[in-house]
Amino acid sequence: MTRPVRVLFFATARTAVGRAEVDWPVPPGGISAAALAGELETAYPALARTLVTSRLVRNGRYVRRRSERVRPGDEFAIHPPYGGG
Amino acid sequence: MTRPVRVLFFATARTAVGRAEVDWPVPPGGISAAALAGELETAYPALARTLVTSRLVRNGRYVRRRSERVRPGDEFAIHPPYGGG
Amino acid sequence: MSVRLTARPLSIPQAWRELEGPGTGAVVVFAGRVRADAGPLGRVLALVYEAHEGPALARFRALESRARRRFGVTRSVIWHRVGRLRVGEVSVIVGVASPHRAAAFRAARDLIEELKVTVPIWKTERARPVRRPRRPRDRRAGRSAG
Amino acid sequence: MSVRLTARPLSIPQAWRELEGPGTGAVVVFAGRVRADAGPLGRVLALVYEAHEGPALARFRALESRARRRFGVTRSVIWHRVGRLRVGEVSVIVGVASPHRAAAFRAARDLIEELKVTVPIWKTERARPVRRPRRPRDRRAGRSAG
Repeated sequence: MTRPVRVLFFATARTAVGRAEVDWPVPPGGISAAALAGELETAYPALARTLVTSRLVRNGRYVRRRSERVRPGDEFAIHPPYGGG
Repeated sequence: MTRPVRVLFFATARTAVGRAEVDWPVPPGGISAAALAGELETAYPALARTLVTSRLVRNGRYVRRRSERVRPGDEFAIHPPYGGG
Repeated sequence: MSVRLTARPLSIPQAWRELEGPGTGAVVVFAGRVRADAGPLGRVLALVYEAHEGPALARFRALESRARRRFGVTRSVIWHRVGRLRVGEVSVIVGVASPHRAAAFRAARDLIEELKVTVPIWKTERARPVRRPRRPRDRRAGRSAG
Repeated sequence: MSVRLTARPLSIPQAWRELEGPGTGAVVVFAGRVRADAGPLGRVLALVYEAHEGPALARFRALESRARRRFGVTRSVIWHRVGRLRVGEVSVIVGVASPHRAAAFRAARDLIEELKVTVPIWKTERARPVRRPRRPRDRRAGRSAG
């Protein structure tokens, strides 16, 4: 059995999903960032609006191409616009 | 006997005069600020250079006209350019 | 140089001690506090800050290097609090020390502006609700990050 | 609002406490410290600050009003030390609190710039002398002003 991807939701993404993180199963060879975001949006329709303005982050780095692969054991985060300070 | 004027020297004025303050006798009717500065310059020639760039202060307020009278009991100060901070 | 993301109250005197040292003629410290503003949900009673810890600390360190490189800052502090903060509490401290004051002011201002738009930290209002009740899932917010 | 001219060490934590209060979302504090610069007399070991106390405090209060009027500052601190200060010691603290950070930064910067050119305070270097001996009359410098 492959390890899942640990998905983190922050701020409006967390509110939309109703939780801060979830373990998401992916195929052994991984899945594109775009496809993973699509699966999450299907599972949590309220996430759609937030995804439009969010950046996707894989293992602490911004996803630059939507084809970038997310592999088992990776951390995948949804970053709505920042608001610290 | 009339009270003197208390004259205060700061920074380069203090260095030129060699002391921080002095009681300066003035006539009962007072003396113009310009005349008082002249007397001080005569008494302390090293003060001349500092006086050029200094402001004169009577009782905590800048002397605006050189004819302004300084009276017995007044405080008269020589303010070289400021350098706080 | 000090970066910090913590659920514990931020101490100004402690931040100041980090900025002491030779060659630091000018010190500028900015602190942000939770204001009792009227928000969309009512009057703000508290803010909950959350951060993506690893990337946030990495950004703090990048901002620190930027301050050194661009403004000649000799020491800096970038501290942010996470979790639930009541009105009046300090959410962020940025501070810099440098030989001259012009650079210190510019560096401190630059740090806080960059922090606000480039560091993965978010705040959510906890207001005196106008009508609707607090949702139970909101309790999950404000994960502490160290 | 707090103005102070003192021969005693300036306390940053104490200055900070003066700036606490409602409606103060942003706090900016500037502190100036004596640097070990090379001056005309040699390497600076200390600075002696002197002030014309009454007029200096009156100017501090005028600067305080200006900060309130021009920048909407809700609280401020203008503290300056007098007497002999060694390298590393804090000579001045200006601090402001205001609802928003842009105004707080501008106000703090304005305060220190105005202070330097409009307040009757002077500093004299005490350096490791290159050749000439210290003059005895220099001991009179640095009258404390409260």
